[in-house]
This record gives sequence, C-alpha cells and structure tokens, in this order.
Amino acid sequence: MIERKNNTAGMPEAGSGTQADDAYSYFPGCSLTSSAGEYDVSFRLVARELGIRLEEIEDWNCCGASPAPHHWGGNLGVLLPARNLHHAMRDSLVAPCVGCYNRLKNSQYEIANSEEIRIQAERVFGEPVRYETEVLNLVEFFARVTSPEKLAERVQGRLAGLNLATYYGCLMTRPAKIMNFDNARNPVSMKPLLKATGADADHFPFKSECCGSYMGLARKEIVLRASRRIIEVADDMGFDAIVTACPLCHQNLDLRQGQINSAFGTSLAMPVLYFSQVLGLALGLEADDLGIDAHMVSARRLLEKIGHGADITQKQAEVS
Amino acid sequence: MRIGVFVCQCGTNIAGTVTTDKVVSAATSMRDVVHAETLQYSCSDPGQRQILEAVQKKSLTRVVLAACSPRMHETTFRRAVTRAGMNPFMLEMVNIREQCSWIHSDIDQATDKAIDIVRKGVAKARGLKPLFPGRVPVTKHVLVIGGGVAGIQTALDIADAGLPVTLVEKSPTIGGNMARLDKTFPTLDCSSCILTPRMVEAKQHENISLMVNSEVEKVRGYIGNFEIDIRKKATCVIEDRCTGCMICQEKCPGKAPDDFNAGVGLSKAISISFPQAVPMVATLRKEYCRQFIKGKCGVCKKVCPADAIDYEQEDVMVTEKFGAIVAATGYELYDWREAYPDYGGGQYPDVITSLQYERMLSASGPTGGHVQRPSDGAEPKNVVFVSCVGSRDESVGRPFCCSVGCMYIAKQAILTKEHIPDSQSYVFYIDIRATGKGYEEFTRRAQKEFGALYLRGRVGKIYPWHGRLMVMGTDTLSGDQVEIEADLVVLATGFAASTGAGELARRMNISYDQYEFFNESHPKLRPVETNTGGVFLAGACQGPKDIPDSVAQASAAAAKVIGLLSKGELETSPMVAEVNQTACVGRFKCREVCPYGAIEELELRDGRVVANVIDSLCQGCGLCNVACPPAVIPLKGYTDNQLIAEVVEVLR
Amino acid sequence: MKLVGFLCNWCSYAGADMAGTARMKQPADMRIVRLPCTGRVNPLLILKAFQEGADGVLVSGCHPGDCHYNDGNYYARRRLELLERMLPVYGIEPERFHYTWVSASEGARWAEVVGEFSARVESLERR
Amino acid sequence: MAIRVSSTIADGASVIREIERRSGERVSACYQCGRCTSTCTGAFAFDYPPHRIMRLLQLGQVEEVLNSRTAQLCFDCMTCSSRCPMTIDVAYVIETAKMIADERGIEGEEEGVRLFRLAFLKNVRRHGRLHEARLMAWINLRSGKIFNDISLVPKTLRKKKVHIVPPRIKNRREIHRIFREVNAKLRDE
Repeated sequence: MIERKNNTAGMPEAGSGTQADDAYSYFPGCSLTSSAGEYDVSFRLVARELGIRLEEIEDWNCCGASPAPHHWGGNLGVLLPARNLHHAMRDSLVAPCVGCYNRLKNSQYEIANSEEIRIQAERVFGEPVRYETEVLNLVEFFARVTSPEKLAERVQGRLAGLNLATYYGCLMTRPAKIMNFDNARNPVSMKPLLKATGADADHFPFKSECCGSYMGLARKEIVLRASRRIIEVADDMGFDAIVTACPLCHQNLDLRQGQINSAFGTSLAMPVLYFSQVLGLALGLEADDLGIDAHMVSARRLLEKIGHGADITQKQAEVS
Repeated sequence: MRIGVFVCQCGTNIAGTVTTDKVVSAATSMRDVVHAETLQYSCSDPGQRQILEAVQKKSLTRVVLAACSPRMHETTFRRAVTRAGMNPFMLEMVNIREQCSWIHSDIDQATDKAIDIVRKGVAKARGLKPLFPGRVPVTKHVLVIGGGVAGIQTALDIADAGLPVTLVEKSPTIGGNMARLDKTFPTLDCSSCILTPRMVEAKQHENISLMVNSEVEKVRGYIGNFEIDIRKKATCVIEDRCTGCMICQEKCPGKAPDDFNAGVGLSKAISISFPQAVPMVATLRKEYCRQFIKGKCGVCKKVCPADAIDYEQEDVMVTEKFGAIVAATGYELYDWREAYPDYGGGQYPDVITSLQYERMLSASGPTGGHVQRPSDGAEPKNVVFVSCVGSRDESVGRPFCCSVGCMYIAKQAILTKEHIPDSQSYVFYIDIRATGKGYEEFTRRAQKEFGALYLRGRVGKIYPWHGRLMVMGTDTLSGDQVEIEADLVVLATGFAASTGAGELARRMNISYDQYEFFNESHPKLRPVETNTGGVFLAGACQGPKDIPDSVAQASAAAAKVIGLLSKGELETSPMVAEVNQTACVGRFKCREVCPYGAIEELELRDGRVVANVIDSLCQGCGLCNVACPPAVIPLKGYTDNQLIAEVVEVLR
Repeated sequence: MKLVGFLCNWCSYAGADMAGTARMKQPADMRIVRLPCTGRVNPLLILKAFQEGADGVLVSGCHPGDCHYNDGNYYARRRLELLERMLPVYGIEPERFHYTWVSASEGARWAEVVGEFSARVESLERR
Repeated sequence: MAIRVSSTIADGASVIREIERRSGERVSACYQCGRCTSTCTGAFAFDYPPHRIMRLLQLGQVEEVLNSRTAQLCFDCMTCSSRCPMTIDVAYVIETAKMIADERGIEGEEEGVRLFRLAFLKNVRRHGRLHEARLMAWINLRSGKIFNDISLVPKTLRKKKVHIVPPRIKNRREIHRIFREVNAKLRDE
C-alpha cells in the first residue's frame, strides 16, 4: 500500500502555481482520446489556467463502459476499472468522462465490499489492489480546485446574458448510494460555478433524464427519441446551450442532432458545450482552442452573444 | 401467604406458542403458590368468574395473572379480584402475549420464557401490599387546543354539558382547514354553509371563552388539576374595540402573503382572514407592516373609527387551571416542493396544491370562484390531478395514505366540470380509496356523469411545454406510458401534522409518532385517550381523517371529558412514594429530584424534620426512591425488594 | 443466555407491546422488568442482575424530552453513564450493558434493539 | 391465455429468489404505481415496460422476463430506480435478470445490442482501449447495415474526431489476465 497524503489540505489557489504534491491523477478514458478530443483539450487547458497539475495515469486502459458489467455477473466491469485505480498514484483521481467516473466508483465500491473480488484483483495484479484513491468527476473537481467566489473574481461576469441548461444525465448521480454525488433526483452542483461566470442556469427539467446512452449504434431510434425531447425542451425554455460533462451524452445531443432533425423533420440547432469549455470561455480562453469549433452544432450565436472573437464565428460558418 | 396463578391461553394467541399446561405445572411448584390453572379467555365473563371462584374457594391472598400486556387489561382484572373481596392491588399481571407468545415461534423457548415470567410475577406478588387510592378534587374547566372543526365540535359538546371551556387557536380565526374548503364530499354541501354557524355558536356560547392568536406555552400538573400558561400574541389590535369594519385592511399600503388562501393572491399587513372570520377582528402582522419595517405609516391607526389600533401592544401570558385537555391541532398540507423536483419543485406557477385549487373554486376565494391559471389568468381546459404527492411514497419518507385525497380529487374533478363545462379532467391514481358511506358511488359519478378520465398510475414528470405543462405518466391498466398536455396541474398533497405538534406533545407529555401525529392510548379500545391521564385527542392531530371522522372523534373526546369531570373528585393511583419517617435523615435529596413538588417538610414530635409525600401530587415515578441516600422512600408497588426479587427469580 | 431489560412503562414497555402486536420476531433470551420510569432504575439493581448471572442488561426509556415524568430519563442517563464507566471495576465488560430510548410508537425499533443487543452479547459469549 | 399463477409462482420461485439475492431487492415491495415506466427512456422499444417486468416476477413469469426484449435492451439509465417511491432499484432487478439470461445462454432477438457489447469487449481485449472507428465498422459489417451512421463519417473526419490507427496500451498482458480471471467467453468464437 503506497503512502497517500491527505488531499483536503492546501488546495491550490486558482491561478497560483502549485507543488507537484497537489497534482491529480488524470484518467482521460477512450472517448477523450478520439470522438471527444475537444473535451480532453478544454479540460487540460482550464486545469492549467487554474494552476492544477494533472498526471495522466500510466498506460491506463478502457473502463469497460456499459458492456463489461452487463456480462459475466459484472466482475469484468469491476476489474477493468480496478486496473486504473491500481495504477493511479495520487490521492485524488479526476475522470471527466462521466461513464468512466461511474465505472471507477462502482469498481471501488465493489472491491471495498467483496473479499472475493479483492482476491481476484490480487491474482491479476500480483499484489494487493490499491483502490482508495478519491475518484472525482469534472464538476466535483472544479468545485474542489476553485470556488464560485474565486471564479467570479477572475471572470468578471464574462458570460452574462447566457442561460445555460445544466444537463447531468444518468451516470453522474446514479446509482445514488454508490455515486453519492449531489441529489440524485435534483442535482445542482454545476449551478454555483456557472452562476459565477455571470451566466444564468435556470431549472432545467430534463437535467437528469437519459439521452439514450450507448444505444446509438444498436438501436438508434432510442437515442434519437430521447435526445430529441431533451433538446426540444431546452429549446422551448429558451436556453442558449446545453452544458454536459459526458462525452456520450454530447455525442447523442450534438453529433446526432442532425440525425434527429432529419428523422423528425425538426430544425433544432441547440449548441451542446462541455462544462470545461464553458469555464474556459469564462476564463477568457479562445473558443477554438477549447475545441468548440469541433462541435456539429454551431455555437456562433452564443459566442456572439458574449462578444467572442469574430474569427471563430468565421470558422463556425463554414462548418455548418 | 396463598398465591394463585392463572395462565391465560387467549385462544391460540398464547397457547399457540406457549404450552400453558407446562407453565401451570411449573407454577404449582413455586413457593407460596397454592393454586394454578389455565384460562381459555381470562378477560371473558366465564374467565373472570373462574378467577373469582378460585380466590374464594382456595381463599387466595394474592393473584398472579399471566396473560396479555397489563397496559391492556390490568384495570379490568383489578376490578375482577375486587369482586372476590380482594384488594385490587394484590393482583400482579405479567405479560406472556405481546412480549412472549407473539414474538417467538419456538414452542420450547417461548414456554421456558413464560415460566420465567410467571416466576418473576410470583416473586413480585409476594411483596404486594393492599393499597388504597387517594382522592383529589378536579377543576371543572376544559382546555381545547385548536379551533378547527374538531376543536369547535368538542368545545360545543362539552360546553353544552355545562362545563366551562377555553378554546385556544393559534391563528387569527377559528374554522381551521374546513373553512377554506369550497364544497365537501360526497354530498357537495357548501363547506362554509355548514361550518360558519358552528363557528358563530362557539363564539357566542356562554360556556366557551375563545382565545385566538394564542398558543399553549407550558403545562404543569396532572389529570384533573392542570395549570397551563397560554401566550396571547400581540396583534396591535384591541380585540373588544375592533368592529371588523375592515377599513384598515382597505387602506393598508402593506402587501402580505395570503395565508388563509394558501398563497393564492395577496393580503394586507393588517387584515381579517376572510369575511366569515370568527372573531371578526383584524390582525396586524408586524413583519409586513410599514409602521414596523420603515418606522412610519400609521395609516390603520388614523383610519380606524373605533380607535382599536395599538402599536405598543405586547404578548400577554394567561395562566389558568384546567381539569382536562383536548388536543385538536389538526393538520397541514405536506410541503411537497423539496421532495418532488420532478414536478417542478414549485417553480411552475400552474402546478398548484389541492388546497390552492379549493380556494380558486370557492366563491369567497381570491378569484371569486373563477378557475384561472396562476400564470396568465386563462381558464384551463385540461386539468390533471396527481394523487399521492407526499403520500404512499417511502422514497420521501411518507409511506402512509392521506385517506382523503381520492375523495377530494373526485370532488374537485366534479366541480371543475361544473365551473368549466368544456373542460376535461384527468386523474392519476394508484388505488381509489373510497370506503365511507356514499364515497364509492361519488367517485363513480365523477367518472360516469362528469367525464373525469381516471388513469391508474403515478406521474413521473411534469415540465413546461409550449406555454402549457406536459405530464408524463403511466396508465398501468393498458401498460403504456401516457403524456397529457395540461393547462393546470393539481397535486393531491398529503397530510402532515401541524407545525409544532411534536413540541406541543412534549409540553403535554403525550407520545407522538415519527410524523408528529399524536398517539392514541389504544388503537382499538382507547382511540381518543392518550397515555397521559386527562389529555384527549380529536381530529386529524392523531392521523389523517376526513370531516365526519374528525367530528365523530371530537364528540367522543367530549364524552370522555364530560365523564371524567362529572365526578367531583378523582381517584389517584396509590402507587406513590412513602417515607419511612423513623429512618429519614432529612437531607431532602428526594425534594430536589421530585418533578411535582410532592415532598414537604414535616416536623415530628421529637423535633426531627423529615420528608413527607403529598399523595395527591405524587405521580409515582420513583425518582426519589433512587435518589434517597439511606433508601428509605420506597415507591409502593415497585419497592426495591420487589424489583430485586423479580431479577433474582427471572435469572434463576 | 439470559438478558434482563428494565423498561419504563410509558414508552419502551409500550413499544415492546407494539412490536408484539405487530408479531415482530425477537430472540427469546430477553426478560423484561417493568418500571414506571427509567429514573426508578437503581444502578444497584443492574449490578444485582449481573451478580445473579445475567449475560446482559438493557435499560430502555423514553426519548430525551419525551419522559412521562418530564426528566426522569435524564436522571437515569446521568446515573447509568456513571455505572457504565464503573462496570470494568466489577469485572463486567461494558458491552454487556446498554442504555437506549424506544418510544411507544417504535415497535420496529424495539425489535431491532433487542436483536442487536442479543447478538452483541452472544458474540462476547463466543470470545 | 390465462396465467396459471399457482404453478408459475412455484416454478419461478428459485429464479426469483436468485434475482432477489443478487439484486438485494424484493419484488414483493412493488405496488405497481408505474412511476418507473412513466419516464422510462427505452419503454417504447421494450416488450414489457419496467413496472410490468416487476409484475411478471411477482406472478412468477420467469421465462417471460429472461427472454424479454426488455432484459436484452435495457441500457441501465436507472431513471426508474431513481424515481421508485418504494426505493426499489428496478434497473438493477432487470440488470440481474439480464445477467442470469446471459449466463443461461439466452440470446434473445436483440442481436444488435449483443453485437455491440461483443464487439466492444473484443475491441477492448485486443487493444486495452476502445477504437471507436473500428467498433463502428465491425458492428456494421456484422449487422450487415454497412451504411449505418455513414452520414456522420465525413463530419467526424473533418472534425478530427477519429484516429485511424488503433490506440494500444503497453501492458496488454494484464488486460488478458483480467479477461481470463473472469473467464469471459466472448460468445461465437
């Protein structure tokens, strides 16, 4: 068992340089290395901006996502994430992908509660499995390393005038007894930080409805139907964008928004931003550095609303 | 010493898991036991006669009865042995049902335990002494707490029997929740038409003194002799001057929430709750009054023709003696907002509670009886009713049924159709609970004659949709998801005990459940009594109830009070402390711990000052018994020797 | 194994009755002595019980603030906490003694209390 | 056709006990309010919405449940669980049925989903990480729907959302050990 120093002490001030000890283990997960590359980019940028050192887990592997636990009584879904917990060397680990976050927490829970699994894990890793590292999702992470007050100070209400639909989806809060994050029936953790950017974040009734999860390939109609409703409600309530922290949700809401329009004859154009991208914009980073131009649905109107550089709107134009 | 042991079989309730014959044969071998037998039903007439005969034939001096809980029937059997010419306190009753046969399935274990329990009883019985109840005079004055329909009914019944009653109500008017209802199920009687006359009667009754804006602060004493502090809160209005002309309300510039109308519409800082309020007296709420916020205004004082305004008025503490208390503190609607974010958590103006809707339907309500969407005042066409909000929902800690929701929804669905003929009501329900007289027929009418569409299922989500509300639910009968575009959604919110009920219960020393509803003494046989002598229950403070049940219970409580106070004196329990004055060293530790001030100093002939127990004040808690350094103040019926004997024998 | 329970008449004894009325099964080693109030429980009585061979002693009264005699249960708590600290002196593991509150409406809780306490004492027995 | 409840309950008892043991939930706790179904994301594609799954279990209709489309399709968004007034983890009950069906080699008609899970895991076993492009390609080939999602390809390419070379981790042996440890037989191989 390696020594872990308690990490509640001496959280880095936003913007200040920090000691190596304060670094966080970083688990990008598969999506962030491909389809959700912009999520990875924006997260690293914002973390750096806030003076947080990230230490990517050495030779990390896929968390197994949904398919693993669905097979063979679930232990595959425990051991795959376990390997990453085992190789995470810091007190705290941040997993921006909510799917990975969910699997890592589940794995942690199962290991802690099952002798049998601990034995299995030891057989695999050839030593007692390390799993105590604190697993944080993106929202928890930012809430930890900065505070609404500090943030507000820095951003000077840059995002004033926007009304953002906070979208948590399923896996960040469920199952409640394992995730114990926020209130499973009414998560609110994104709000304080978003409000600090000067934006509004009114109650979004679909904040924790499901977007259709990984059914996109196998049963697309489920995704299109579920995501359509989420987008339409956000649109009907006049939100400027949907904010998510989940690559899969993003894929369903953004990448497939075109498919939704052609399937239902709708003409939705609801930008879907990653939580990290919103913080990035608030901190004054460039939209295309944050990978906002990588989205399918143009965020031009939104960017104009907050008076963001014209060059970006250019790029966005040719895209859509 | 001749002890008789009787083992009740209670049919199979006891005999099912306890081999009573074994218990009897074990009993026969216990010291001083000269007689032992089983009884099939000891509480039945033949059962009691069997005991009586045995006592006389075997000239028994003590009786040990192993049966149900003494909390249930002890008094019954004390009376039984008295008929056999025995002192009632020579009976020891032990519990082999609730605390043995009903909680074990292994017959041998249960039987062994029963034998231990009987041995314990016999041991204690050896220490029994004849006791003789004392007598105390009772105060013929009744306190009724809560001026809803239950409180009013109790007060009137008691007052009609010639006993003086003080009716305390914390809000500015009596009438309670019933006064807010438009119509009542299943007859569709106009609620205020039947209640208002009773309110007036209560006000005018020569034996009833009404105290509004008042709350019970402290309760001292005991059955027959309570001494109670009541705080009358300052209202800045001199009650006997105010004529209820309402000019002050008209002219008052200070807006304030309308509590009586459940938040529908606005009221004034100084106001009379509603036109039929009793008493018809204005109340000023400082937290909204400019005079108090800004320090200047004084409009009401200027305009009042009766010079009834007094900004300096202060709370008044009234202390009176009472012989009995009736708690009728009623209920409040459960505050659903925190628990149901999926229904908007209170953020959608057109999702309202059943009580708010009731006020809308009422001709005397803020909308003059016109049903309007709070958001835009439009007349709703599609009205969705959602059952069981904060009822039958363990996930929000409210597992119980509100017992009236199904009925008032049916009523409101009917009234909706009457108000808006081209409207359509949709009712989501889990089960229709319509058990009262004419109730089932009523819910049928709502569907058959008034076209309400009932869907069996719970609503999962409500959200704003193109200026209306989308209701996502299930129709479990067809097995499908259903969605309804609604103009107005009415939540059938469940019952909660009224704010501060638990606190009041503690002041009165009565027990209450986790939802702060008051506990009756016995669910079947003592439904209006509490475990504290002289304190009775009426209405929804004991649990969700509709109007007929509340009124019935109110009259029942009245009958109990009248019965209690019909005697000039009350028997006090003889199980009180008693000082062995030859051994008392006069350190008065007993007086320090006594909650009732029942210890007095007594100077003996030899000049020694010793402690003396005032029997009429002692409630028999036994605190002094333990506190006394030389241990010379035994509690009769629970002496150290008796308890030690119990312990020794039970562990044998 | 035998356990002795000293219960106040108004809350815990009624709670135990309620557990019975609801047929909530419980271990059969509990023997209940009924008292008007836990304030009547003399610490000597508890020591006596242990001396007479009780494997565990449980005292249960009304919740703080709910005592039928206003504050009998506070007096009880003060005395019994003292006693608890003294138990080792008498060679009794403190785990064999438990003081708790069960109200008249907490039948389920009573069943739990008995179950847990009996299990606790049993584990001591096995040591 | 009438359900012979007396016999189905007797026959289904053991499986239902297993489901209750593994899920830690009691099917008898359900009082059929249907709140789980009201906001179920997949219900329209299921043969039985969640509340009916619970009901079928109460009636001992085990085979119905194990072979149901629902058991194959449910993607575990847990919306039902989070809203159940009886705090039953409905999703986990279905999930457990899914696992049991899986262990019993029940394949069901939802080939697409099965293919996806299979492809996904094979992909992970080979590379240690997921190669999304390959996953999609593989599924389309196996399912014969080779133009599925083709509309996304150009966009995704333009937006640099796919890399052509599969990502690989160094210590793939450890990954294989994990698959061996849970003796995961990826079916049809």
